Amino acid sequence: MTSLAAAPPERRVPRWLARHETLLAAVLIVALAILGALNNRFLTLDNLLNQGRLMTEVGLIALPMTFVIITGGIDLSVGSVVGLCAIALGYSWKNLGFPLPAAIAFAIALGAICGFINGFFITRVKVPPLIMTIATLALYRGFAEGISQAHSVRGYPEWFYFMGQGELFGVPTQLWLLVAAIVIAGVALDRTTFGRSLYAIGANETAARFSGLPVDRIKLVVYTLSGLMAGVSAYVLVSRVTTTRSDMGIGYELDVIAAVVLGGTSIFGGSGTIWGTVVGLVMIQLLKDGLALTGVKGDATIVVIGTVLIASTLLASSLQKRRDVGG
Amino acid sequence: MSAIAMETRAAPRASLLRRLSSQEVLLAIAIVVLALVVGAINPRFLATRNLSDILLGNAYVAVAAIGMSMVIISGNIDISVGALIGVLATISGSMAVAGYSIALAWLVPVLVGIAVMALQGAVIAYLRIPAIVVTLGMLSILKGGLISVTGGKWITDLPDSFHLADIELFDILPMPVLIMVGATILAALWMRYTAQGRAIYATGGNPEAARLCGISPQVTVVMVFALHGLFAGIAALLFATQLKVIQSTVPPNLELTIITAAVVGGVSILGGVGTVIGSTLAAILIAEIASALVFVSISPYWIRAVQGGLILLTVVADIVRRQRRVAGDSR
Amino acid sequence: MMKLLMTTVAAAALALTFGASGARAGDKWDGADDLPTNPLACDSSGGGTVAAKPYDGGQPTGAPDKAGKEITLVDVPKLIGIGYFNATSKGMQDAAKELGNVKVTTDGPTEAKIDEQIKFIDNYVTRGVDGVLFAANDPVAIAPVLKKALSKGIHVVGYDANSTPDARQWFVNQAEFNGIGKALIDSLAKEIGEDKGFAIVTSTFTTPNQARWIAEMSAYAARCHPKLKWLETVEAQEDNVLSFNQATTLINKYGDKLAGLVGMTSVATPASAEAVTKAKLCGKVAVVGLATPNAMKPYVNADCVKSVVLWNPVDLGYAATYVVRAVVDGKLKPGDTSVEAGKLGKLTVVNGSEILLGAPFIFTKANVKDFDF
Amino acid sequence: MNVSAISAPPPLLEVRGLEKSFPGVRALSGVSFSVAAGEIHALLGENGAGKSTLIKIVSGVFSQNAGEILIDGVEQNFHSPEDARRAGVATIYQELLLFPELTVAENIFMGHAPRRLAGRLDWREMRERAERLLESLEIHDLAADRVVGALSVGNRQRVEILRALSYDARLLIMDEPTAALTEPDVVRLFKIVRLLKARGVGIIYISHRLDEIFTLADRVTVLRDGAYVGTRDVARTDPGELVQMMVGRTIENLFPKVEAPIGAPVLEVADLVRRPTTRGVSLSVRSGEIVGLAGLVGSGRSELAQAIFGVTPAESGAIRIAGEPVVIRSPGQARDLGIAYVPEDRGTQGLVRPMSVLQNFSLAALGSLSRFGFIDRAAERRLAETGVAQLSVKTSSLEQVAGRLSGGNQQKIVLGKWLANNPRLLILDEPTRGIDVGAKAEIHRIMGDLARQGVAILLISSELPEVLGMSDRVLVMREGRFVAEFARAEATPEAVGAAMMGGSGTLRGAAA
Repeated sequence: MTSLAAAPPERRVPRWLARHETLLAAVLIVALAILGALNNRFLTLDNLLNQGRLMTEVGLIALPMTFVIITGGIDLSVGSVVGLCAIALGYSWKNLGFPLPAAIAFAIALGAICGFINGFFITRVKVPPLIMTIATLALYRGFAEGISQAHSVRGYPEWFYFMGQGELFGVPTQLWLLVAAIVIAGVALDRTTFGRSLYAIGANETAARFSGLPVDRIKLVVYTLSGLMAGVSAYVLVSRVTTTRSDMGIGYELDVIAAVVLGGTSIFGGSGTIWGTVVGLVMIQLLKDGLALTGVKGDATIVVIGTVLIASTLLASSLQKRRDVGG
Repeated sequence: MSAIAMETRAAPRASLLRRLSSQEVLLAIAIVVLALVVGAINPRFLATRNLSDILLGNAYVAVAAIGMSMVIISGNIDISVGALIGVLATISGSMAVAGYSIALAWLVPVLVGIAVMALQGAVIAYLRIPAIVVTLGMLSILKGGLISVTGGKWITDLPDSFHLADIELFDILPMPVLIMVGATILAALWMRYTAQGRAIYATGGNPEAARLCGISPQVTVVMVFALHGLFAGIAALLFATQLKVIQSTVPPNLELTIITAAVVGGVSILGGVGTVIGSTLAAILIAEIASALVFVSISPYWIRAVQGGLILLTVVADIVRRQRRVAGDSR
Repeated sequence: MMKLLMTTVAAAALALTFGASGARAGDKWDGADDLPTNPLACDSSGGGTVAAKPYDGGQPTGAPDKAGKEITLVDVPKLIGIGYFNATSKGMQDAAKELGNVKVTTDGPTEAKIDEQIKFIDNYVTRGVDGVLFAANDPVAIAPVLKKALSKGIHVVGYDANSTPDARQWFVNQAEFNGIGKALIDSLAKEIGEDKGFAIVTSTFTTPNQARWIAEMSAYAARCHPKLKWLETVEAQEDNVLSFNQATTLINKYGDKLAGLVGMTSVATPASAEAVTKAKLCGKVAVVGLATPNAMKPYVNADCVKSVVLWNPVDLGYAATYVVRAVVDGKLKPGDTSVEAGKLGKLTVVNGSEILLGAPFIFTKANVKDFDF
Repeated sequence: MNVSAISAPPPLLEVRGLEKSFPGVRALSGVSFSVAAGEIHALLGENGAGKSTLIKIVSGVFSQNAGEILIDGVEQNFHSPEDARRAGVATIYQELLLFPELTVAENIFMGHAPRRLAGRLDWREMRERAERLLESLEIHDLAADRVVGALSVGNRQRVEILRALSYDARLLIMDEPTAALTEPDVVRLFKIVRLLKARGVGIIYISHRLDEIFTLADRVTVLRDGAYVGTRDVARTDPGELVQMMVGRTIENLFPKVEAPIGAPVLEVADLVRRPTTRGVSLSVRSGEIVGLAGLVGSGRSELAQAIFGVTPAESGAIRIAGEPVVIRSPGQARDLGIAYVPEDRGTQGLVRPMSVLQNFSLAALGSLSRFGFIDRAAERRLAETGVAQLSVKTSSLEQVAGRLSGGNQQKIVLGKWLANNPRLLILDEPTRGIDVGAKAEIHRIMGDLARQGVAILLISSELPEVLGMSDRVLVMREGRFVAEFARAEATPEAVGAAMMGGSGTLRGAAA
């Protein structure tokens, strides 16, 4: 006797998860092969690295979002946090006269604060994550637009662009950052008490609490992380596009969640892996790119992404129903 | 907040009045107070024309918020509604231009709206895919689909008879406003006085109990989404017939405004409470704020921040209220 | 619990106070940029001429010689799905048809978002095209990706909204900013008289073109119509309904103090006209502005709007395509002073690397029906 | 109507040889009894005796595997609660199923409201009928249009009863209706029940409180371990006999008590308060000692345990661990103090069902298993392996999903999870509820071993024989307070039972 989406059905089991990811990876490879065959410029190192550059901002946020969703929560405010942090970076530098490094630090810190505020209301006041972050989705974007009055900030010194446009050992700088973040997040989720606690909380919060896990503190950390990474992402983004605008990051939340869910993380919480998220992330990015290169227009690409999202979730839940002995 | 707290204690006569006692009254007060304050700064704000314009320009938000309230009351969420309204508006406009009878151009989008939403409802209810995922996917499908089909071509030369908004009563009450008021009252009565209406509350509040009462949560959810589609369709008409041009793109952030209206209207995010009257009042308040910002020469860029603050405020208030009530029960 | 309420209240309050502080200030018209202005003379005789500048555009490295050969171009406008850019891409198709050896596809973001636009261009650079046509959402932000295109031997030509000059080869300028400024202010003054008040509805304060035009308008007004009273500029993105609501609010706010509305975008102008119509103020509140004829026909025919200022965006796209062709064929080289552009004849090169489409065009009831875009 | 109708009319409800089993568990076997119109028939039995299953079948929530249900001698087969309702069977469950946001009238008629055309509710009609119902039960202090959310538990229950009657129920099933009621509410309830009886409504009345049964019921049927034990006329029986029937087998031989050296106090609690469930409780548990905590469901035993464990920190009162005064604000803190709590509800509080056996074992010991936050996987595996061996958990592998194991093995894992921390104090809350006899015995054996190792154990159980069999001392709790304490020697079922049921006389007097 479950009560609709409200009460999650049996959750996925790790064994199955592994299979979901391999399945996804397989699909990905096939897709790549086809797209590669259709356009010879698609599977070039140059292009792939470049795609890596382009997907970094979303990727950095997708990692903590995986944590958030594994705990059974959600964070829709990330896109707005990116916007707010971008503005914070530009304004603290241009208008408040911060030295640029300080401005960067400030922006990232502000991101963490934004996330903390989400976490605080979610854990202490028990505001459902969905609504809380919808509220801050509007609130943070509003601050970004209001403070900046939609004025852009430009004319950063050359060194600032290294992160967004430079290369390190022939690989886009930010890609190193992303890879490092992926490794850290992956290890944290798979090997540490923290990671284990996330699964426990998502799968059965009461049991986690009864087992002496600091549930609320962990959640607070997770949402703060989400904001923090959004701040980092904002820095990378500003550095890549050389200018700060209040409309930065609009719609990121959807890309991020799409990547995470596509990566096999159960939106009900309790299951998911960083590796899955990465596959999902790459899949979406390369799907977009590959389709574009093979002459599919941007708008049509959006449709494909949406369909893939629903389809994969359907597939996931049907597989899951088959694997789980009922109720 | 004391007003809110009181509502839980006092349990006067069961009538729409009692339902109105909390959020709705607060909102009504807020609307009046804001009007007076801004009016004091700039008397023109209180001109009937301005007030009715505020309603006119945003009636479609209020209408869409009615459906959204039902969705949230039933314990779900929908973020695809903004895109859907864009699509339906385009359908309606293209049909009108293509020379179909106006009645048809008004009817078809509504039907399509119902179909699309009912479909989503079915996926959510029977396949157990969370609403957020389904509607998120649908959002991008509709958004991308719309542009790839229309190429974003503007729809112009709409027949004059197509424009609901031009019809005015007593030369001051435009049709959209009447529709908004009508829809709100009907919806409120329906939710209050019909079995299906109550079933929505039941499903949102206590699905298990609803089942034991012979109410199928699944069916209810599908019904709710179908209705949501109906209102989205009507909203799309108001949206489409407002200007002589239809942009045939997805109106930016519309879903956010609609959800805000619903939540601020006192629809409990925990499901199971709320009235559509509240959401309509909230929609009006939000529109009023937007207009007020111009009247007091504040950049409209702050409207989003104000929206967010409003949601947060209401949600926290709602939770406080519930905690009070729980406390009340255990005596 | 109460404390939390307070914090939330505070948040909202904060927003408003910020807003108050973010409120308008200064004597310059809102939405005008700070660049130097160059108003034309009040009479129609040219006036404010620009000192000839040396070529300041960039050059593609190792572009294959495709003179006379088939080339494929991609056009990435600010956003797709608004009348204006539909018109420009129509012009490109026309030109492509005429030339026969050019293929153009238009693709771009659905909202005017610079980082989206960059991704689009980036993809096409990788995909490999012979030329990129663009209308920049942000002149600075777009520069790196354009330079990348140049470095890959791709020809880059801008239209409608420029980038930093060295990031593209040529820019097709639909009309000199001061020309637009003059045209708008003149027709406004003609309709509402010399000493009335008016307000401006623009997209955002930072959209480069609009900012330039507003600056030139204020400069020209100061010189030639000093008594015109500018009341306020409001932002309305490229959003129909928001524009309509903003215009309506302005009408209600100023009442008869407001004699004219100037729409700075092809979205704002029709919406403003609609607002005036709804308010039953046709003839009392004049609407002038930039817009596409189709969107304006109902209002022009209803005599609610007398004149609509616009270069012909179809021609703009048309010219841009011809320019790329000319560049590829080597018919347009740095230092040249003019270029052949099919039915548009000779277009002149102005300040360094810009090609001028010509004087802005004014649609009236008489000729509006002859246009369909 | 079957022709073989005898002179006497068939009973209102007759149940013949009902069988029901769930995966792994045999819930009911061969249960037969009958209820006549106007009879109050009590169902008695320990937790897990099968009462709830039985009524869920009679009210159409479950369907039986075998056996038949007859109403007025006509065989029925219910597929849904509605079916049963149409046959005149209405049930009031322990957890009240009401819609807090709706009014009394709306709740009463939810699902079968009087309608006009087009599904429009006949509002006035509904209100009037609700008022008539209230009238008929002589309830004058409850308005039909109050919001249920704002009502007291007692009043909510009356709304449930009204709802049942609104179906013109002829057979009313009440599952522990008084569990959560205050005495005045109980008195009101009894009045209503008698009114219904007088109207010829048949009532199945489930309760743990013998005194209520003797106050109210005409006949009583006792179940044990899902089997029918017997039916008695209340007039011709006494508490002793009923307790015997409930408890069945003699206690000693099933619960071999291991004697362990009893040492210094590990836990000392001085008038602990956590309203409304814990109202000033003092106790002490010494190392090696097993203290049994007896009491009815809702008497506040689990709440006391959770207050000690820091889930719902106490409002006032003192706790000492091994003599040290401590303030426990969170389970984590309790764990670090060497307290372990095996909760009452395995499914939602104990086990993380989707996680593997391995991960469940290590959940409470992660801190000690990790260096700089990194889990030492080898150590984790060792821990789980020893646990599985020690508790002889039957699982295919350590990667097996815990949720798939049998109840007994699940319970062992929850227990093992805590033993991994070598606790000083072990609080067991219904450790053997709903698990098979074998596992039960093993858990009891483990308790013995732990006691011998000097662990202090606080045992909460609704199963009297278990409490009596395992404990050195028995504390009896009622309404958030300790009402009696027995040394092992004096703790007889009757004495403890009486103390649990308590309030003897007062109710009867009030209700008579």
